[in-house]
Amino acid sequence: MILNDVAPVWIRICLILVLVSGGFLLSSRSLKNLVRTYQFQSFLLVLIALGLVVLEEHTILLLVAALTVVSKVWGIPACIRLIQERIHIQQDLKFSYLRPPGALMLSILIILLVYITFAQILEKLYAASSLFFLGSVIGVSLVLMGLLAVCIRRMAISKVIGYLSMENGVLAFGLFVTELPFFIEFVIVIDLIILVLLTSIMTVGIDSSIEEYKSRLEEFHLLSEEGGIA
Amino acid sequence: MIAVLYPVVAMVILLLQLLLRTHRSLSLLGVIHPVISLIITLYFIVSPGIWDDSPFFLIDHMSLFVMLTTSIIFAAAALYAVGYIDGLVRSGDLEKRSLRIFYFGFSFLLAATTMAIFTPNIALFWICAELTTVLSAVLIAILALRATIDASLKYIFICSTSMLFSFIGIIFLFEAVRNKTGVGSLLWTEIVDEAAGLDSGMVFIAFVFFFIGFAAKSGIVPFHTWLPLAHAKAPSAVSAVLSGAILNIGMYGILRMTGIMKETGVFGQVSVLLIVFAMITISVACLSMLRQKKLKTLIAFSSIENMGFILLGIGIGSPVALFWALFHMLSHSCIKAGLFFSAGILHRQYKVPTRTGEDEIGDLLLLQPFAAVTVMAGCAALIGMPLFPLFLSKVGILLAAAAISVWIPAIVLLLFACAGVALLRFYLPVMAVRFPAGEGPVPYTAPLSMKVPIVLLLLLSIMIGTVMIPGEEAFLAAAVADLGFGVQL
Amino acid sequence: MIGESFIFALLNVAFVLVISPFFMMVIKKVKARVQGRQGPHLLQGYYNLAKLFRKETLYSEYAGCISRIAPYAALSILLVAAIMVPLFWIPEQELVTANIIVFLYLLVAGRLLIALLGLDAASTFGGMGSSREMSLSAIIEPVTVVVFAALVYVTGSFSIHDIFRTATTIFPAYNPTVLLLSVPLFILIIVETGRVPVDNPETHLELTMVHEGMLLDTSGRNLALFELSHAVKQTLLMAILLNIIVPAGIALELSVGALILGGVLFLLKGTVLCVIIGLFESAYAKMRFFQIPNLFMIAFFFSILTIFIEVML
Amino acid sequence: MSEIFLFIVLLYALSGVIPLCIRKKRIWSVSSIIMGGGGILLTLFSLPCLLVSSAKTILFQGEWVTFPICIGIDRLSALFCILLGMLSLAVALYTPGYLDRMHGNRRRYVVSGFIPLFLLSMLLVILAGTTIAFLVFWELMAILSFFLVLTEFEEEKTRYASLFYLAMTQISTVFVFLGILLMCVSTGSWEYPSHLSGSDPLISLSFLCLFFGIAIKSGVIPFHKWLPHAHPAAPSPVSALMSGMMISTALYALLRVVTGFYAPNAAWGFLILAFGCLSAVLGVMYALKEQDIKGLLAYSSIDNTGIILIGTGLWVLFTVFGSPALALMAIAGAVFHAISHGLFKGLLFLTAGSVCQAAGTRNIDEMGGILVRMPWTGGLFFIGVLSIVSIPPFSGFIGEFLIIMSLIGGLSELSPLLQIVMVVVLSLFSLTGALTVTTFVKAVGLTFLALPRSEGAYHAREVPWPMYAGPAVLALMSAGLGIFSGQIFSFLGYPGLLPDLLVLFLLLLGTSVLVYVAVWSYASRKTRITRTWDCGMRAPSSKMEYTGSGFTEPVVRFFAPVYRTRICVTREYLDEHQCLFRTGTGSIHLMKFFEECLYLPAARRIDRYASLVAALQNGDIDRFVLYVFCTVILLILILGWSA
Repeated sequence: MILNDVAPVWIRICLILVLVSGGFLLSSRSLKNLVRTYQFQSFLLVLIALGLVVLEEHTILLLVAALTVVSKVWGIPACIRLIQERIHIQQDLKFSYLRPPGALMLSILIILLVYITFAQILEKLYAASSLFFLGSVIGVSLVLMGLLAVCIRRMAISKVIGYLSMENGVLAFGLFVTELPFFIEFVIVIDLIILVLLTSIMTVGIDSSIEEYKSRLEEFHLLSEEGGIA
Repeated sequence: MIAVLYPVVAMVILLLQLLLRTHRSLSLLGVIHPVISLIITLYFIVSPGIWDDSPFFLIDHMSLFVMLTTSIIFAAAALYAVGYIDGLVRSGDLEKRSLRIFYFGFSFLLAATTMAIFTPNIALFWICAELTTVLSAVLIAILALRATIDASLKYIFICSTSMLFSFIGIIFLFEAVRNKTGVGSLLWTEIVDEAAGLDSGMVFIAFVFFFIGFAAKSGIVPFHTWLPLAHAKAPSAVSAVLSGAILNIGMYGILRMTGIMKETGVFGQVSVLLIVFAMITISVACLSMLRQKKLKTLIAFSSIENMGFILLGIGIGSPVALFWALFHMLSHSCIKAGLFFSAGILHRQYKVPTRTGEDEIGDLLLLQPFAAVTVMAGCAALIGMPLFPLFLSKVGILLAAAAISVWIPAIVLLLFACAGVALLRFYLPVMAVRFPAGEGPVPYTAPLSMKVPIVLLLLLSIMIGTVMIPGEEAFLAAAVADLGFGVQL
Repeated sequence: MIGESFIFALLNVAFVLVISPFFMMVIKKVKARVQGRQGPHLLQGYYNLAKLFRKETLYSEYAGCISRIAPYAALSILLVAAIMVPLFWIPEQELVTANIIVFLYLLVAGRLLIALLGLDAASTFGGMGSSREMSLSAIIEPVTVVVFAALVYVTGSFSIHDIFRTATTIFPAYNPTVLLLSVPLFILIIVETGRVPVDNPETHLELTMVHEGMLLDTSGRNLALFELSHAVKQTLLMAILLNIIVPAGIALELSVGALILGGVLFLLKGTVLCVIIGLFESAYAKMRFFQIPNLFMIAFFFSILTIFIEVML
Repeated sequence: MSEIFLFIVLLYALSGVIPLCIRKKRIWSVSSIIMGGGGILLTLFSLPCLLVSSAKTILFQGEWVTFPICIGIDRLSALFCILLGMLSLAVALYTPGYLDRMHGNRRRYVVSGFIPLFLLSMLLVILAGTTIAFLVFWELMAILSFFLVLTEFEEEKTRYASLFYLAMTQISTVFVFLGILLMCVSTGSWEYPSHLSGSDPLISLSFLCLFFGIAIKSGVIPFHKWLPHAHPAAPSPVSALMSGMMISTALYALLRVVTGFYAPNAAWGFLILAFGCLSAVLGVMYALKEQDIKGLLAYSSIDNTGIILIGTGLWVLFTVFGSPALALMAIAGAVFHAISHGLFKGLLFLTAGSVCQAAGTRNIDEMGGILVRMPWTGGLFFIGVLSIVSIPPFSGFIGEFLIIMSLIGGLSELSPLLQIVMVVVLSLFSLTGALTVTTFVKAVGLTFLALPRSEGAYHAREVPWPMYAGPAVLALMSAGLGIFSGQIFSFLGYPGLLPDLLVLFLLLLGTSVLVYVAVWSYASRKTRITRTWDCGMRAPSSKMEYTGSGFTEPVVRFFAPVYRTRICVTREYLDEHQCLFRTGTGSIHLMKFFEECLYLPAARRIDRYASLVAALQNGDIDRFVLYVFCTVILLILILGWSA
């Protein structure tokens, strides 16, 4: 029974931590740390799922937690590490449009914006303290922060991590809609496929961000535009 | 249970494609699959009595209509691919081992598209739509050139990130339904039934988020950025499918969602939102067209323009406008696919890469009279000349728009004029370029299988542009009614 | 009635043909007198024509059929125009329409033929003449039309016959508009007949000639025809001015006495006008070609003024 | 009735399809015979409609996809149908010969196939009975003529012309389309409305849209600029059709719209009148300066459009201010002039086309002496000129005459303000007439008379007989229409509008004969052909003749404000300090005011916006994601704001 009282607090703490990890994803410059943060974020989602199991007794959430552990805490990070080793890059120092401090400020604004917006729309239906409301705010904020990461990070590999974190945001939101998770898992599987595809394409020769890779090719006169009418 | 044939056929074809080895058999399977789909679809269309027999499929006028468009385009593209891919392989552009990936991907793409159209579940629909992104990305990158991989990566990044928002939208919708009835639902039909009393705030959030993803899928500005790259870099058979079928999936999603919105209290806002996006899309696309130097990029921008126009029809939301929006969808697919096919022939003729990256077309009427004429006809069709169907939908949608505001048709027409000028401004100088004697490329003779689909599609579009096929009007009207937009025309 | 019209046409045309050379000579005589010369005999015009008709006709070897046709056509057009403008007798019925617009356009037709003739012989002077002639006519045309429009407006009729008939009923002194109209009409005569200050019919100087430039390559009977048509045109325009300002004496019905009276009076009036024209010519120097529009503007101003005055009164 | 009509349509369609499908040598002769037959049949078919009935006869009614299509003929459309029939006949006679001498193989089939289709589209525009049908055929007409202009696409000038044409056509379409949409919105049907009036702004707006759309198509200044580019660029039979028929079709549309669709409104009358005056005066002024003979004719079409517009505008004003007699006169003048302009402009373009083909140039300054070499063609051209400069018994005179009469008549019937307008219009109108004469003296004189000024002109030979038989039909029509105009008008039920020009014509003929006989019998018959006046030169050459620019120089000086010139100088120096002058060029260009100050700047501005917009697509994925990001944030803001 204590668990029942602890669980909401537990979930809240985890949600806040998810946001913090999102911020970290925006600002970290070491690729290794990025992957670790992502791992940590996914782990937090597992914890949230467990908390929800206690609270709402949906056993299917256990399945979700297990799948998350397998894919996100272990599988994908391992895969990314593999690629990282191949391309011999440890640091991601290049940003476009915004430097990390600015991005962090912006993400605070984003959270505020999402909070205010959702509060206005959802206040009639949910108490401000309801988990669904919190989940939606934090989930959408995380998605937006992930998008911001995709936008400002120039290396493709960091972009991928940004994308993955967006997905975590969707999952975080989805966890609170108790009947959905089964589909959410499907989503993950699909996006895993995308990821595999992405990485396999990228290993064709990518070792830096997409735009740079083009210019580098040009530098070595390797670029053979297929030209023609296209 | 005839609908089960779709997945069954797909399975069989996919399996066979894994097993069979020869190029010929692969391409044959590639043609058979869409043709069978087309036949099944036609069978469904003529026998409305059996629609309800298939429990796991959402079969109504709307989905059948989109499926019809899709299978026509796929069938034409598969036929075209027979000659086209063969040429690519012979010239060494496409590696032999990629062949299987191509055909497998192609059939799988059709299967995914079919499932997306017929699934009754929104989340499944979303997943299938995502699958089509992945599969078409594979097809875009099939030539394994840097530029194509680059384009395909951008496609995936933009589409997938945007599609995640759609999923948030779906979750909101689910929650909204649950809020009303206590039990959440993801079935299109059930949501439409429950739509009337849903909380307007929630529903609007759901719509906006849902729209983001599917707008990206159908190339609505500002989510369109992947489209000119992907469509231009892809092999022409794939470009045609992308423009003619995959973009429609995005529109299909928006259509169904707008149908749900019609029942709720927020349709006014939705309508404004859609019209604003449509106008932005048309403006950006038409103006961008003026500056394009490559044929396929130009055609790709024109796809954006037309998607914007369909969106305008949806945004207006009157039955007439929706009727013509659907009509526009079908006709645009046919014309655009034909145009990409013709561009493909030109591409095969003038594939010599140049340092400048500019097109180097010359002796057009001497070397490729067929392609030259069909490109011209396609351009005329895109400009919206009478006898071609786009003219009709232009009249229909703009008439509905004029009832809302005079400015909409005025601006749209001016922009269309820009687009028309852009097409010809590109094409006229190209027509007249002459190579110095003896320096021109070797004439490329397009095989019959590449020419037939072009002619067929052009004929088809002229047919739907000049006569109402018996039952067509009623069918389209019923499709509009399926969406929840009343029946009066 | 038709018979009467025929008689009128024959009489009028014959009269015009007969008196036109005379008027030309009167002007020449006046100018010569003013310059202190004796001047030609008053019948010299007839002698000239007779001489020219007897002479051999030369055609340029480059000239085409225009040179052959134009002289006859020009004269016939003016003769038809002459049927429209009654000099001394206004018949009951018009044989051919006397519409003032038709009359104007007939004059244009004559001008077109002469201008083409100037170009036909492939000589530089011809081209120059026709270029100048057409340019001048381009800017005088609005003036002409507005003058005649004012005339129509004042008299309320399009037919020249009716205009004249109305003119007999109003006494010009009481009608300032008619007097005002006489100024532009007079300028019109000056311009249309190529008089100083617009053109100088006496000289064949490259710098000044307009009308003569076009006729430089014609000779013999062709030249005679052109001289005659030029004279006829002048007489017709003079008749319009005269019969509006001083309509006195013009016969309104067919009787020998009235006709004779009308003819004699017209001869007198015409002579006086010719004297005035001669004096006017002598008083002015030839204008620079590009200054001529100023003169036209005066005419334009007066004709528009006429209309406005008529509106206001 | 409708069977005959369908048969005519079939004939036209057949003659269009035959050369497109069958690639046999000289197949265009067959196609032309069918087309000529169609033309004759069409004329015979429309004649009873013109003479007998004034009510509308429905020829065909049906649905095209979901839109109602109705085809019907009434008096106004019958009139234009006859014009179309006659032009078809003339062009059918003319085209095979022209195509035989044209270079390029495939395009000849295309041209001969598209001409009947183009004619058919115009026929259907004229007969259309619903706005949507009108729009459809209007568009078809535009696209077909575009392809015909494009015939000689290898030439830079032609491509420029056709692109210009396409752009203007598109804009015209925008307006017509919009006008028809608005009309449909305000009346709720696709039927031709009748005498719409009311304070609904939609109605005024739809009128303005239709007016501007049609004005662009008929070459009204300042929307004219495509016309002098496109008309000369097309092959001559096509130019003849474009200038003779397409403009007439547009004017038919204008007449239909102004007189039928809307109740007259004074403001619109002034608008039409203003555009008419502008077009008439500037059109002829540009024509005067043009050195390309087909360009000159094209500009003169603009001028004639202006005249017809003036007539139409006057009709509106007179109707509004209550002078029905004058209104009738003005509109009769406008309609008659539209028809006769179609005839004589077709004639002029066809004959000019023969000349251009024979001399191998379109530049007036390189021609000369053509009349001796091509007497038939030259003679027919001369008849066309007599008509266009409105010499009395010819048809061009009638329209101008009626309009001038109504203008002068208006002086005495209207209020002072309107009188001032009338005076201004009258003087501009007569200026136009006079300048037209000057223009065509230049065109005839420098092209046909005197010595040839180039090798091509020297070797020009008369064309085969069908190529002047075609124009001869038009010449006959054009003269006959004028001579019998009084009778025609009274037959149509408007007696007394016109003086009897038949008498005038007979008198002219009689007098000429009399004068000739008199001179022949009494004067000396001695004639010598010699060198008349050679300025002391031994061998006067064609270089001494007046050139086109020399001929028009005085007018250019008189109207200096209209003809703005620009002096271009280039210098080359031997050293880099630019001290030692090596060579250079100097040239004076006539400024193309509308092109340089209106169209090109506008196009450049659009292009600039376009490149700004196109720069959005810069290929950088970060930027692309940024768009998505910003849009999402924006949408969330909107969500919050709208809640």
